Amino acid sequence: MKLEREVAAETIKIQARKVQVHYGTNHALKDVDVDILSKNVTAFIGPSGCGKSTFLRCLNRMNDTVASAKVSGSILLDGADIYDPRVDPVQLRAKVGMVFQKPNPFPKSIYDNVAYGPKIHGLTRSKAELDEVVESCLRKAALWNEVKDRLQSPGTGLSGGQQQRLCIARAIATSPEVLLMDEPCSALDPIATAQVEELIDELRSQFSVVIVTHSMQQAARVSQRTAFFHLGHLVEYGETGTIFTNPKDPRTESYITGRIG
Amino acid sequence: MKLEREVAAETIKIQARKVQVHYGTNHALKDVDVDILSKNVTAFIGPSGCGKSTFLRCLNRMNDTVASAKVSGSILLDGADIYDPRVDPVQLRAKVGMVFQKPNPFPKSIYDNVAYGPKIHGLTRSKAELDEVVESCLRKAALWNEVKDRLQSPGTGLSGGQQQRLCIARAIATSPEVLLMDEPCSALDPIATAQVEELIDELRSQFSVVIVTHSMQQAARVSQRTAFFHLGHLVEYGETGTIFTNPKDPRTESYITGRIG
Amino acid sequence: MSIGLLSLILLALATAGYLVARTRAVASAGGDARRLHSLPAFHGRLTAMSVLVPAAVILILWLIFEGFAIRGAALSQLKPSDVPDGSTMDLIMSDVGRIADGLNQLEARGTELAPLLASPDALAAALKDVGVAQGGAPTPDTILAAQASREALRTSRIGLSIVTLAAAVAGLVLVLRRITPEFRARNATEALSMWLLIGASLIAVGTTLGIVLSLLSETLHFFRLYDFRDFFFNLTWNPKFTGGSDLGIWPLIWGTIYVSAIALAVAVPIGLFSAVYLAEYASKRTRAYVKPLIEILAGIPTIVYGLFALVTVGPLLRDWISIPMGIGNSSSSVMTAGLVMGIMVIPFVSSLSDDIINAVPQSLRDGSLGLGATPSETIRQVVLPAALPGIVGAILLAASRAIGETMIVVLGAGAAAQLSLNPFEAMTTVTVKIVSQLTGDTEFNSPETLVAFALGLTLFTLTLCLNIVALIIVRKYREQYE
Amino acid sequence: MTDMTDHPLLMPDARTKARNAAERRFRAYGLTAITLALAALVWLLVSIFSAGLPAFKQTFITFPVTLDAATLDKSGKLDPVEMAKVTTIGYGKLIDKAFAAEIEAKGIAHEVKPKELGDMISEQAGASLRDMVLANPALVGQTIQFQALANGRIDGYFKGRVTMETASRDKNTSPEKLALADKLRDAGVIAVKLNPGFLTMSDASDKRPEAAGLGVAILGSLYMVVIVLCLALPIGVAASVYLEEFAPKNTFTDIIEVNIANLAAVPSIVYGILGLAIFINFAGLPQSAPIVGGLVLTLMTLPRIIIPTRAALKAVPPSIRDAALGVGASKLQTVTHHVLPLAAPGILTGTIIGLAQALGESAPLLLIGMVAFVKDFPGLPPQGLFDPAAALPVQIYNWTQRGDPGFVERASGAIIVLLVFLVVMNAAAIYLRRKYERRW
Amino acid sequence: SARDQLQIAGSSTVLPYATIVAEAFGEQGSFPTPVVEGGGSGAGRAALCKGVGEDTIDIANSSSKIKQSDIDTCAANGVTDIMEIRIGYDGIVFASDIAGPDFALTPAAVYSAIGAKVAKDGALADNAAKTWTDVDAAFPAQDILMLIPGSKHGTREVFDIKLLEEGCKATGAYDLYLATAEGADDKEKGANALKACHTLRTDGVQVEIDGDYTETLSRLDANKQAVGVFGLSFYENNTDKLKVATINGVVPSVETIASGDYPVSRPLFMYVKKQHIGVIPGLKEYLQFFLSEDMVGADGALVAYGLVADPEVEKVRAMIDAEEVMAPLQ
Ligand SMILES: Nc1ncnc2c1ncn2[C@@H]1O[C@H](COP(=O)(O)OP(=O)(O)OP(=O)(O)O)[C@@H](O)[C@H]1O
Ligand SMILES: Nc1ncnc2c1ncn2[C@@H]1O[C@H](COP(=O)(O)OP(=O)(O)OP(=O)(O)O)[C@@H](O)[C@H]1O
Ligand SMILES: [Mg+2]
Ligand SMILES: [Mg+2]
Repeated sequence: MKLEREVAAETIKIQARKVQVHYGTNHALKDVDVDILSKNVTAFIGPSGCGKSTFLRCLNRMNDTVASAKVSGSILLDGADIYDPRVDPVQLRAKVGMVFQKPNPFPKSIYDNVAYGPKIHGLTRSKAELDEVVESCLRKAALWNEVKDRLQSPGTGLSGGQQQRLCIARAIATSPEVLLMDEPCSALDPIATAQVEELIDELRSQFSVVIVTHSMQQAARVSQRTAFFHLGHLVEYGETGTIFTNPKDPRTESYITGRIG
Repeated sequence: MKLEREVAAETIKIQARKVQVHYGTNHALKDVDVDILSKNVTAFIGPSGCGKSTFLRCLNRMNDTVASAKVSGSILLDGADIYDPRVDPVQLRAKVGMVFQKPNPFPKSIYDNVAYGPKIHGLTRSKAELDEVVESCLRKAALWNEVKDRLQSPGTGLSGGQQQRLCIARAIATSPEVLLMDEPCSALDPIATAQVEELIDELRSQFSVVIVTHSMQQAARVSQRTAFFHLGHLVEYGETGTIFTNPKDPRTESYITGRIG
Repeated sequence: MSIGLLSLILLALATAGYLVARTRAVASAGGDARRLHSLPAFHGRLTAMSVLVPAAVILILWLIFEGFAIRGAALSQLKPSDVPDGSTMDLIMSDVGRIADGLNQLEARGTELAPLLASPDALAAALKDVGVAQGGAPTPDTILAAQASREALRTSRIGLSIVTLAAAVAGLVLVLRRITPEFRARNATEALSMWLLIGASLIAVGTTLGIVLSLLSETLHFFRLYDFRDFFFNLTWNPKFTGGSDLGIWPLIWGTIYVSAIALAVAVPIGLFSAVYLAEYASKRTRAYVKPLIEILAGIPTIVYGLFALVTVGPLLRDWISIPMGIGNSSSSVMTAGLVMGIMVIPFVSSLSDDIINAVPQSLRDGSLGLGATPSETIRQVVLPAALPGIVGAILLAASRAIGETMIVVLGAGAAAQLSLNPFEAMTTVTVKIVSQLTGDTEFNSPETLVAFALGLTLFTLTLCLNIVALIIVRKYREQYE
Repeated sequence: MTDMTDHPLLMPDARTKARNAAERRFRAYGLTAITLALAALVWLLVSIFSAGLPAFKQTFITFPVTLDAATLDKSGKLDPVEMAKVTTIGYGKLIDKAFAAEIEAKGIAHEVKPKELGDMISEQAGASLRDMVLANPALVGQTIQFQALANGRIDGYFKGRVTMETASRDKNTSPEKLALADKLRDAGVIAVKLNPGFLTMSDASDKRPEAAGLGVAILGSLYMVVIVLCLALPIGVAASVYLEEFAPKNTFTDIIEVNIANLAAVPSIVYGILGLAIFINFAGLPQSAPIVGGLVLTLMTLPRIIIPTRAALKAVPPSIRDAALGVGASKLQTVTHHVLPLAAPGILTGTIIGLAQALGESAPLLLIGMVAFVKDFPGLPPQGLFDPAAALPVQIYNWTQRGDPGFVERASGAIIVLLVFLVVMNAAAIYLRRKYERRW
Repeated sequence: SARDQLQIAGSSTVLPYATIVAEAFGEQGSFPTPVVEGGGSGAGRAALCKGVGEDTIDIANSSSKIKQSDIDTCAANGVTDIMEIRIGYDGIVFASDIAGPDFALTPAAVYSAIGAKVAKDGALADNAAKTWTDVDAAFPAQDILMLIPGSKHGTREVFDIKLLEEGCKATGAYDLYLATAEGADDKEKGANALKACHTLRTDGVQVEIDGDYTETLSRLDANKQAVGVFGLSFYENNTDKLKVATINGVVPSVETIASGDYPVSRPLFMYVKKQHIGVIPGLKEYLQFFLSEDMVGADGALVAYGLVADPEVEKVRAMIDAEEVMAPLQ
């Protein structure tokens, strides 16, 4: 990990130090230190229940909404502590967007789902511009063709995978600086997955993307860096290539080769 | 398809003919004919939004709960039409269990989530027996180790993948004759996935399992027969091996090789 | 057999049935309850219900209809000549009913009936003795009729006992005999329960019917005494004690709308904001205390609010607003009553909405917050639309309460019925006038009193329209979440 | 980290500032709303309690009374029938005499006319003493220490309602009597004490506000509320469950839905008209009886429970129903095991609010004869449900109409009792509601 | 089983007297305390006329004489024998805040204050008086605000007849109304003119009270310059807050009303279902008790409470003893 620190000096987007999360008495995340670089895709991998989502939710303070969650440690975004009382979580979340693990479209029309972010952030000036944004986001999320004839029907009436893509479209519509994606392709077929991966690659040119995935292949395909979590610990973090070909920690190796879960 | 019909004569568990589903004006499923064999794992594959979940929900009449859904055609379970007005959907669902695409644990304790089915069906005689059932189901669903210390905490406080496994445990606790699983491993890491696949294989010795998956590998690994859906049509259905190695329909081939989605 | 005893026997039968059916079900499955289609408890419940439900239905229907049969039996003993001038058959029949009642009581006391039956005078005295009043003196014919009705009643009750018990036993045996492991007791129980649920819903329909019917006949009576065109199109409400009143409904309807609108203008924002704050911002502890506290507002007797309006709010508004602004000098005003009523109905909006807001799944909030929406944006654009049906229901309840309120209006808004736009003038509402016209000193059969029924029916129709509109709005804007 | 103040995260742009301001305003509105509601509550409660607390205390005059056998038991046989012939007026004279004697014995000088001394004691005293003696005839011939209620004006004097100045204009009392009362208090004959009779005695006429109590009204309200709770809650929940979960969605059920909402808007007095028509005129139940009151209030409360219950049922996410149905639960099991518990907070809120209104409603009772002066206690249920009884709101309504100012204080006291009754009754509901509250 | 307590309903004016009697009656020990309801004279008479039998009431209290329509309803329902018992008179007084000035009212002053039109220079003109001084220079310079009984109150009838009509005639407005009144003959014209006299101003100088005297009292509290209408007994219980006005120079009191010097009073009645006498225990005894010396005698409880006893009470007692049924209305 020493290596990154040096390289990162100017491009660290998010710096997490000694992050701990407790859900009541359940110690879900233990002393996690991660640096997330800008214009990079970072993959979080690890067995189910190891704390990936928890950590992701720390990065844009979504854990604030879980009454039982207690977060400690420091997380800096562009050098500013996001848990500083002066920080406005709203502004933070506008910069750090999120796609949740369970698709949660609003019970509104498909159009309104995507238009919601741009509207509240005032990103568009006219209806036409908004229409454009909605269309381009839906296209990027590989959903446009399936829904273009039913933009006004409710987002909750979509299939599981469609909902997931709708949530991706909704998240990118606000053009966040960092996009956190919690298993964005879990309900997608290979083609749609490929399209979303393409999107992620495209986003990387400007933004940071953090993606949680259970598919090593996907992690290897899309990410530049990979973090491996296990039982609440960050076991290993580094260049994706290194992690997959030459893991330092025996646990990482066992996981990648499919021996621990 | 001719081939199966002959073989199946005595072991067809579910026979679907000309099943059509409309959601309002949206024609989601078009003339689907499928025979699901007993003691077999059948995989449904196809691009997102093609109607896999819809068809699955027809098989245990869960579509009854969607006000806008209209189902036509006939589905026979052990030769009896399940849409016959004399059929009790409750009994049907006790026989044909389901794991939903989006994990939906009850807002009750983990224990109660699993114990619910056995309780209402009177499957156990004593508390001790019930405890046993709960434990064995959680073990089979590869969740026991993670939750054994917190059986009384709410099922909604689990991670995404844990919830998914909880729902699997809940579904198998009622020992259904047919188990419908809608992407049961989408949120699971490879190890957990392997365990669930093992479970599926185990279940196959007695029951029928129908599994929806986006992973061709998984379909190939666990299923004996595979059905490929596309835009509401059942494009091809047959032995898994044949489908993956020697598909008849060009669409199937394109999908498997990753060209259409 | 008395009804009470009969009910006890039925209950006992049901309990026994429950227990027997349970054991039988288990036994039928060879002691292994798992082989049963339905849990043993369902077999028990089904048996108990099959004993009780049909028997209860028969019992109730029988009791309702037996009156007609008894009446028929008594009537057959009476001749048209038994009806004296100025009386009616109905009056004679009620005397007959009372004689029969008195005879029953006399019999219960152990009095020898035969001599009384022979002598109308002796019977009259004896009836007085047991506290049975008579419209007219008993005659041989009425005594005969009374005897006939007693006889009919006795027969009817014996029949009732036999039929209900037979039904109960039949239910018991039928179910017990059908108990096999395959027997779908659960489905049967649920089908029966469904009828009970339907019955419960029908009570609401029955209530409506009852209300409409009980208002309708007197309303028609009113319109025979008072031209309906004047009622609906006259713009003055000015009843007089001695008759010749103007009974135009518009000033009252206007007052009702005005007062309720002000009340809602107070209660909806306060209630909704409180609900939102409690559900979304307040800590659990705060919520646990504040919510019940606010609910006390709904439990304070309206007389307190009325006096609060009269003594505190009215003069305050008059001295600080209406007089300085030169828009009136009345301490009773629509504004006063509306404000105070608004306070009273706050909990209707706040508590009910709070529950519904709280029931909106957290994942929706997360979705919105995750996009960088502020909590208030999330609430306004995601949570409230999802909670809309409940909130509209709450507001409707609040409006209903406001429309139905009398004391606050009487004390706060005064009793002057007028069509005015100035909220600082006294006005009154339909409900207030229903109460005051119904309880005043004028005679009952005058238009001044009967107008209360017409007012009630009109109000009923108006609120019906309001509710239909509300339903349509909810249907249109509802956002159904998963 | 040293210089963070100009960091973009801490330097919100104009739009964010505006949005945050809107957020703060929104929150402030919420707080203001709650503060307003609570302020109104506090104001009302303070005024209720300050006016009503004195009702729980009462002025008593204690002095020895010799129960003269010659007047109370002329036959000398302690025959209850004979003894009952001595009316309260006879006892009243005895008390007046004893009171005068006590004043003399204590050597207290005063300017009250001897004939008017008795006016300082409540007219209730004779009745109380008579009840005491008839209950225990052995007392005859003894001298007992008798505690009599003081007349309402004397009581008002000690509570500050009556002053020397008002007394001078009042033909029901006089400054001399008040002066004597002062002296008697110094002598320990008169004292202001807690008055359990306020809760246990029955109503009294205009002549004796000091003796009026809430016993009959509390019992009547209790009977009615129990009836309402036992009928309205199950029926309301059953109807809501049917309409929301089972009924086909068609025009007919739409009509029922609108209809129920409309029932809530029917003025309560109309329910009185309905109750009179069906329960009294058709079913032949007695006037003024709690059973009729309870049934009428049940009909009135039903829509108030059904509307919130339906809303709460609607708010339960369908995925939970799917989950239960998916493991083979029947619809009814799904509803009873999963949906109802999740909807419980809403149902309980409906119950709390519905009962609050039912408990406080007097208009419908007007037409079924419960807005009445009822002196005798109703019996125990079930028979007692058919006896005449009053109700708390009715008692309050009656007392606020009485001419004697003493009743104003008692009405406020009754309001306190009503509120306490309400809180006690709803405590269980509030507790349960907290327990069932959860987010998902 | 038969009802053992009396049931009484009706006028809220009679209610306090009836409860005093009922309470004392119950304490005599021979009979249970009757249940006494208010609800208004009209409702009470309607309940009386519902029929005969223990499920109907025994006595209707009424602050106005029974109407023919009620008698017809009664007859139609079999209530053929009704006794009319006049129990005394209710004095109606005007009172204002204790701290305010004295009022010496006359019917003319009342009419001039709140009548819709007044005679002015020989013609009817809209009433423009704002303060009492405008009505008569002798009155205090205080805004006019009268709290009068609502149109459903029996008191209102008396108010209309004894004050408005008298005042209307005294000020000459009646003659002017009569001159323009429509009607077939003189009688009808006269009736219409009198009706016109009942018309009141609607600019807020008079407030109709739909509630009871406590409401009037509270309103007086909120509007110190108001003059309100009360029952005599209510006033006597609240002498610490109220100052009574004289009418035609007479101070209202039990004595002046009984003697007829004080003009505004009305008779109070009980209507008794004779068919219940001897059936419902204690009915006749209650009637006798009501009119006994203990109650309506000079030192009686009712008189002490403010009821003006009927000067012809002996006749009434005899009527009760004879169970005399009322004669048809003229
Ligand atoms: N409740 C609903 N109302 C309306 N349309 C629906 C509803 N559910 C599904 N659909 C539509 O029906 C079609 C088939 O949906 P279905 O859920 O069966 O897809 P799927 O094959 O399961 O896809 P996925 O892999 O994304 O879960 C889709 O176009 C979807 O939008
Ligand atoms: N709301 C909560 N309340 C209590 N415990 C929680 C909550 N959410 C998560 N946990 C627990 O915290 C731990 C980490 O959960 P997390 O959701 O971060 O796992 P994950 O790595 O995302 O797993 P998955 O791949 O299954 O989604 C788990 O043990 C989980 O049970
Ligand atoms: Mg996760
Ligand atoms: Mg699907």
